[in-house]
Amino acid sequence: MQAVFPLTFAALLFSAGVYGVLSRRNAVLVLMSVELMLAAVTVNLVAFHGLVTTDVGDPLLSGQAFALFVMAVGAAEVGVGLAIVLLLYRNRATVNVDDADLMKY
Amino acid sequence: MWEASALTITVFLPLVGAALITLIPKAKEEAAKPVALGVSLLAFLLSLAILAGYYLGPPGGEGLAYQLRVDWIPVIDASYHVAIDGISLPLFVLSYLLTFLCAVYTFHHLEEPGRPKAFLSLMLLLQTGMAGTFVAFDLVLFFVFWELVLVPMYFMIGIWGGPRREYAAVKFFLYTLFGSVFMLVAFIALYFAGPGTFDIVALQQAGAAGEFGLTFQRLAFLGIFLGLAVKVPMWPFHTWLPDAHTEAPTVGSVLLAGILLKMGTYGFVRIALPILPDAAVEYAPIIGALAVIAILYGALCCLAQTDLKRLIAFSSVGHMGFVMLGIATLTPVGVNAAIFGMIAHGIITGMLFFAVGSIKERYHSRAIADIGGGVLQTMPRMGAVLTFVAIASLGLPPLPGFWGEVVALYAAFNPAEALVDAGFLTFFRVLMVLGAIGTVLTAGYFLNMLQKVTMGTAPARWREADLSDVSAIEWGAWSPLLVMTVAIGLVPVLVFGITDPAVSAVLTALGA
Amino acid sequence: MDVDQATQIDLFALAPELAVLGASLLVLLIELFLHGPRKRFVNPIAVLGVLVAFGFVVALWLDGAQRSSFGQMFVVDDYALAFKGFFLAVALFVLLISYRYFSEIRTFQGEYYFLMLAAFLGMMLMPSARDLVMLFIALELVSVPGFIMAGLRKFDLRSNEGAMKFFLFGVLSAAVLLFGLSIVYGFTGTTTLEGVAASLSAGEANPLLLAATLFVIAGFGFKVSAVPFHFWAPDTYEGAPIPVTAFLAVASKAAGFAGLLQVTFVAFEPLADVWAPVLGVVAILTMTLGNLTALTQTNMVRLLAYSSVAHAGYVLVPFAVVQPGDAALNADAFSAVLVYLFAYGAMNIGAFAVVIAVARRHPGRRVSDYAGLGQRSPGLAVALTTFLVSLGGIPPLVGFVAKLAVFFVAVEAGTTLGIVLAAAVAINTVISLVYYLRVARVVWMEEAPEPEPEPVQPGLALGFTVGGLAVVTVALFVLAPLLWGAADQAVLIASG
Amino acid sequence: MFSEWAWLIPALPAVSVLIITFTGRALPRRGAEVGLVAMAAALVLSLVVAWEVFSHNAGITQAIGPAGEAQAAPGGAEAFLLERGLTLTPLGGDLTVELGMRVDGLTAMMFLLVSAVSLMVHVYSVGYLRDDPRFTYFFALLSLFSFSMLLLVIASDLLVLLVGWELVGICSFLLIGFWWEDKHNQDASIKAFLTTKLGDVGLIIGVVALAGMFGTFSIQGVLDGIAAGGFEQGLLTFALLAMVLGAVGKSAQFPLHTWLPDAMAGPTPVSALIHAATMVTAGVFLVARLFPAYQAAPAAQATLAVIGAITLVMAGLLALVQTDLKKVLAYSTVSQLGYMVAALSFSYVAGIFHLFTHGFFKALLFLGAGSVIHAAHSNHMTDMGGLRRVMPVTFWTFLAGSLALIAIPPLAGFWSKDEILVAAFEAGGYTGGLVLVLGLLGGLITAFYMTRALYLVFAGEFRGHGHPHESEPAMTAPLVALAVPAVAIGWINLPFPAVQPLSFSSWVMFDVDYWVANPIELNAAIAALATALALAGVLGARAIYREAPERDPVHHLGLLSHVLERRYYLDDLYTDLIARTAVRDRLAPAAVWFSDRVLDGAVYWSGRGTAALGRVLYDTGDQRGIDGAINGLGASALWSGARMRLAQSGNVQLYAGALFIGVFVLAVVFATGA
Repeated sequence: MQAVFPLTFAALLFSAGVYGVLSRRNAVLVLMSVELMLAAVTVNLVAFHGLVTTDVGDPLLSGQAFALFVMAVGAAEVGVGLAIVLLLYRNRATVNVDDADLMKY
Repeated sequence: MWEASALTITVFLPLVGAALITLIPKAKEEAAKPVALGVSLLAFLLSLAILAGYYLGPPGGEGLAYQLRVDWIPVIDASYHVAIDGISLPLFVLSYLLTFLCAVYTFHHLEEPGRPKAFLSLMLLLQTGMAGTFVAFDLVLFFVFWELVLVPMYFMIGIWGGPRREYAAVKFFLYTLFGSVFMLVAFIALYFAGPGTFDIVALQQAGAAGEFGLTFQRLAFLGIFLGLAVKVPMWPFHTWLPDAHTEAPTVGSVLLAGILLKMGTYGFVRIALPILPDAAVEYAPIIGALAVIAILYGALCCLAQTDLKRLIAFSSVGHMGFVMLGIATLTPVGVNAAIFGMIAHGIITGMLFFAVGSIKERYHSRAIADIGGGVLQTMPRMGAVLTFVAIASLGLPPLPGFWGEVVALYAAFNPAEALVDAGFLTFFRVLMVLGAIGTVLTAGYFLNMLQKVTMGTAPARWREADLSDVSAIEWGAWSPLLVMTVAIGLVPVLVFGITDPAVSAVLTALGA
Repeated sequence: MDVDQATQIDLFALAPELAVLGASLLVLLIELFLHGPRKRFVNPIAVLGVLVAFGFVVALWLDGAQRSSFGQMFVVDDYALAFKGFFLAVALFVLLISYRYFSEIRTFQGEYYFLMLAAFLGMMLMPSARDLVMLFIALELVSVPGFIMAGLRKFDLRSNEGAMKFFLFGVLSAAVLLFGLSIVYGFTGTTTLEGVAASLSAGEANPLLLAATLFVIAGFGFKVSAVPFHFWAPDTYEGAPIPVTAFLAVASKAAGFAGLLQVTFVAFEPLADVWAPVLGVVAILTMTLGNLTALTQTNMVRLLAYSSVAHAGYVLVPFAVVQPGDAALNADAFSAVLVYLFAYGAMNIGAFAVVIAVARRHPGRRVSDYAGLGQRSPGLAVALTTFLVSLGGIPPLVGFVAKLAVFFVAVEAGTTLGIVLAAAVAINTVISLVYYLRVARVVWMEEAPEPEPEPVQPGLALGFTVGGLAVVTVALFVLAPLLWGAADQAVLIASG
Repeated sequence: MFSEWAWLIPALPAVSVLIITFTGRALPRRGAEVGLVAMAAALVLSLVVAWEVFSHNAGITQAIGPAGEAQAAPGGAEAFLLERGLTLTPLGGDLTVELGMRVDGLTAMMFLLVSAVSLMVHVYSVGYLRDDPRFTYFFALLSLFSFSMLLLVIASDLLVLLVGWELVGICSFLLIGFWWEDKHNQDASIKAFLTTKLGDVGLIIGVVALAGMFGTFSIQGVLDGIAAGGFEQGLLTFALLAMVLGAVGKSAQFPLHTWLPDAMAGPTPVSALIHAATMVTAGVFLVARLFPAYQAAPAAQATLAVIGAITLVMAGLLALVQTDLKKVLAYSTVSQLGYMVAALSFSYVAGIFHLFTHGFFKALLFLGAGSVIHAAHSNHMTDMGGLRRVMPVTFWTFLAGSLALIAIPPLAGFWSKDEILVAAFEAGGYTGGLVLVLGLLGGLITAFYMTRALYLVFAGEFRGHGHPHESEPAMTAPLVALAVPAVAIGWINLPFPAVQPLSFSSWVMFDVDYWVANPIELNAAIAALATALALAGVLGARAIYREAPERDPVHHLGLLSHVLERRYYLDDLYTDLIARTAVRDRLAPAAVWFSDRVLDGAVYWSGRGTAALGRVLYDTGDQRGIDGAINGLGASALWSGARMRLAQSGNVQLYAGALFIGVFVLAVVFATGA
């Protein structure tokens, strides 16, 4: 299998996530962008697993397992993240991340 | 048993005393004074016992005595290695004497805000640091004691000091620290370049055997030089000193001038010269030049002072210049003179700060203009003491200052062979002439000070103020110093006799 | 290794983790049945769990054998045990300083202790993890409870904000880390640390692979708050409940370093000549920025936050002198990191403990609140001074031993970078003392405002912590050989 | 050997110091008796020692026979020299300091002079300071001075000599400033100390250089080293010239003579003892002590001659215009010291013989002046006059002293001064000629100003206030006692070959060969010329002052008077220009400025430069004062810290941006790093 395509795709996906994180004010959109980045990682892992298995063999299916872990952890993180965003919204009535600048310097 | 543990007991006894003092309840705070007095007296007596033991023969006699070497951090071969020899012994005993006298003096006066408990425990902590520096024979241990004095002195100046105390305290701390961190780096470099130990004796042997390359020596010497030169302080690293001295409480000034400055010069003799002999030869002309600059420059600055304590602080710069000049010659004569100069300066300048502190306490001002002269009228005994000590400080023979200065000049006339071979003979002889000129400037500012402070007619407000002359406690604290000033001056062998064999031993690496 | 091996479980090896896990679940459960003020009794249960776990660690240490579980993914060796012992000790003190604080806030005590124990569970996994997947899991197990704990003061906007920043930074770094890990996996075909190292030393250095290692290091850089991944730290530290701040500044950071140690010294060791200089630059930036910024802080917690950033810089110094294949030097660098971390843990938790004690009287946590503390509460003041001076690296305190270790290894490297780093640490030490001494000055030399505040009463748990840590700070100086020897024992270096 | 006990001579006054200091106030005569007894005992011992030394030396010379009929010394007999000592301290290597005594003819002579004059001054002071509240303190200082001077004389080690040298200096300082309430006295004492201390720099350099050259501080060691040769000639000349500077300071030679007239602010007995008879001769003594060394350095010898010659004329002229009696005597002392210094350029005996005679008659003159001042309650001759009638004892003794000073034969001054002139004449050359001519001229001037003083004080009508009367016996007795040597002491060294083997020149000889080679002879022409000039001076002054002494025409000589009254402007130069303007107002503040601004500033700027790397300079401003190195470093650190914290904007997305930029930059570094 050609590695270039999935890897390029993953890289683009990751970059899109980075862009979203940096440019979106809305916390929920930021969270979604983070998810994009995690998704890129998952794509990478799965694609690499294919490569690695053909080259050296991977009896433990590390890549696949890793991808599963990433998904699980990602879900947990988003859960926590949404909770924090909700808290912020309750206290400040805004979900814009750049409004939160009480503490600086 | 005593031989092995004597130094440890003596060094850490004040620390125990400090801990004891902190246990005194706040309501009975005054009880701290007798406790501190007792502890410092006991420690002083122990140091005298060590002195006596050193004189009377084994252990050691010549060379290192009272050795104790216990592994401390085996991973880096840092050990608890303490010992004493003729170089450190006079300074060691002097530190105990001065601390004891300071403890006596606190019965007479303690600056605002009082709190003898805190003050005295800091003072005893300081004592441990000072004494430890002089007996440490391991670089890490040396550094530990070296830094140990910073914190108590910082608080002494910062809490009990004059109006600009906080500034002075921070300046003192950071300036000294700045130099010493580089020194630490150099110490570690010695470890890796040499035999893989921090033991000073082993490193000295390595230095004598020429194990260190010249380029390495230059760098390492530079690091050590920075640390020591700030402490001495050598020109141009001296700017912390006037502030610290001026603001420090009397006891702080006494210990600062009496002992702390000596730690730097002692470091040169103990560490820098024997371990890095080749670099020492290269740096010696620079050190000598800086020393002479300090002599002339310190004296000139003194002439411009209007503040009594500041004046004496600057005089220390000049006096330490003579000490450094002696060291820079790299000869036994020069180093002997340097150690003598340290002792002389410790006693005399310590005493000067006592006297000036007491004058300040009575006049509530350090400004010469506020005192307005006539101390001999208002307080005849105080005036006499100040006159005597000032005259001693300006190097009048046969008082101790003279021996340190003139012998250092002699050494500068005949510097070490290595320096002569390097073509620095004439250079050092010029330094000798310039240093000698410094003596007249020194006389100038001290006489100027005496004229403005002790002589003349006192202003009416002071004549009517009914100032109390030297108190019994003050006599108690001062008379040992006054007696020693005369005794060591008349019988210089008291110091030279102890230092000479040890100095010759240490300087073997320099081919002396 | 096959699947059978990978599923073998050595329960004894896992015993400390299981104890902590059990305690965390127990806490959650029991809290349900407690009401009102009595909820505070979950704290002793947590403490008990920690003590039990500590007992298991001691037992494993006495046992002495190297054990593993889940194949070679989970290993119990001297290194792991040293860190576990350290983490448990930290956990103990964090729990002690939490007791009063949370029993007075009276919210979410069960959740807090559960989360705290869960985080410590993650930390204990960290040094045992010898697999990238395992490392990632452990890291997330430390981080995620941290996000929540940082926001536990739910009605405090600062707490919310701190949690949010922490969280966002955390997930971003996690994503970067994961991206790096995925590429490393792709190039080496394995996720075990040793396997990665073997593969790296065999193969050519590929730019993409190098970038990936950087991603991994950056992910840990967030955890240890190295510049430029430190931005979350001051804000989060300031907003979080102070015990959580202490946790983040010490335990979480140490866990990050534990992971970084494994990744750099074991997995990426063959590439050290590339990443070490980079870490050197990062170290200098980190310590300098941390110290300079701390200079002007007026908020005590923020001051300590920047101080902890600076200390991360010092800890990074030994990383920067690593050289591929130089086992002796690398071992010394490794043990220097350990020495520094252990020392740093003692003194920094102590400092935070004092801050907690004082914050009860002065919730504003301003430095000026400490004026006259030396008069009002001399014991606390002495302890605080001890911690600060120790943080400054002045003997005779453990901070000096830590600095000595760092200097030692920097000089040992003997390279230009090593000398530059040593000089940087030297200068930074001086800078750092400016603000440490500023606090000491306020404590001892400034008069308390009128009317004079009441003396601070730290209470038993806090008092014990402060006093105990002050003693430890001094004792570990005298007993430096123990500290340094233990660190030397625990060195984990790639074979070969 | 009584000389073995010579160390007792300085020891006695040393003990006296201790007794007076600690018990003086409690004693019936407030300590004076202790000093008196000690000095009397010292004088007796000095006589005994002198007898032994002198008879030894005379024994040798008698065996040789009359000078001029040169013969070898029989059996290699050597001039008397006794060296005893104990090591005071090792200094490292082979270098030691010996606390030792060196007894020879010179030592014995100085012992005699010092203890005799000191005893007289002690006696005199009992009367002079009877009512002073610091009577005891005064006697303690007198004893201390006597001790120091005797230590200086007896020292066998250059460092110990230096000790004595500096100690007499500090005694002089304390005694000039004895009445320290008065600003004028303070200034005088400080000026005296600092000026001599400036000379001492030379001495220290000289001592160190000599000792350094020969590796020992021992005087004998140095002399032996010179005799052995093999040293650097230039270095020796340098060392001895440096020592000349010391002598110039202590013996008030041009250009460092300015302190001595001011030193008259001290009590008059002090002026007599310290500033006329003993301490100021220390410089001359030093040169005499090292005479063999100076013989080996002709350049240094020539310098002595020039300095001495200049001084003797210059100071004599200054004495002309003084109205203060003590200052007349002070300048006269400077002038006479000039003779001695110049003499030592040519002849050992001439120099120290003049030192010896001068010590007696100048002490007499000062004590006489003290008596006059005591009576007239003023130092100024304008307030005196006509005292001859009311103070006969003072007058006659003062007259004797004056005539001795003027060098009227056969009084003491004539013989000693004549020997100097003869020595200069015989030496010839530029220096000899200079000294001879100026020495003769000096004789004329001396005669003139002393005659003027005599007329102003003792002739005519009393111009002061009150009723002067003769002083008490305690004061007049020393006058009478000193008048005897003033008249007769010159006879111990008559310039006739027949008596030379028995005379002063043989007593004090340091080397038999030198004595043989340098006979003392009479030169009738010079003697006659000198006497004629002296008489001319006397008669000239008499013509002017006999009628109307109060007009005092020396003050009406226009520019000359002005220059003399301003003391050649040297004081203005030293005090105003050098000490005040240059050192105090320029150099010292410059040093402080350098310390505060430049040095601290250097650290400050380097600190700031490092921390604010890349910052625009104007932004930095200089509102913060430049003070202190750490201050500066701290300020710059704070400054950059304050700006760095701005990066912590509080906006999490900016943080994230920084994170990614960081990752990106590092990634590029990494990727290219491979």
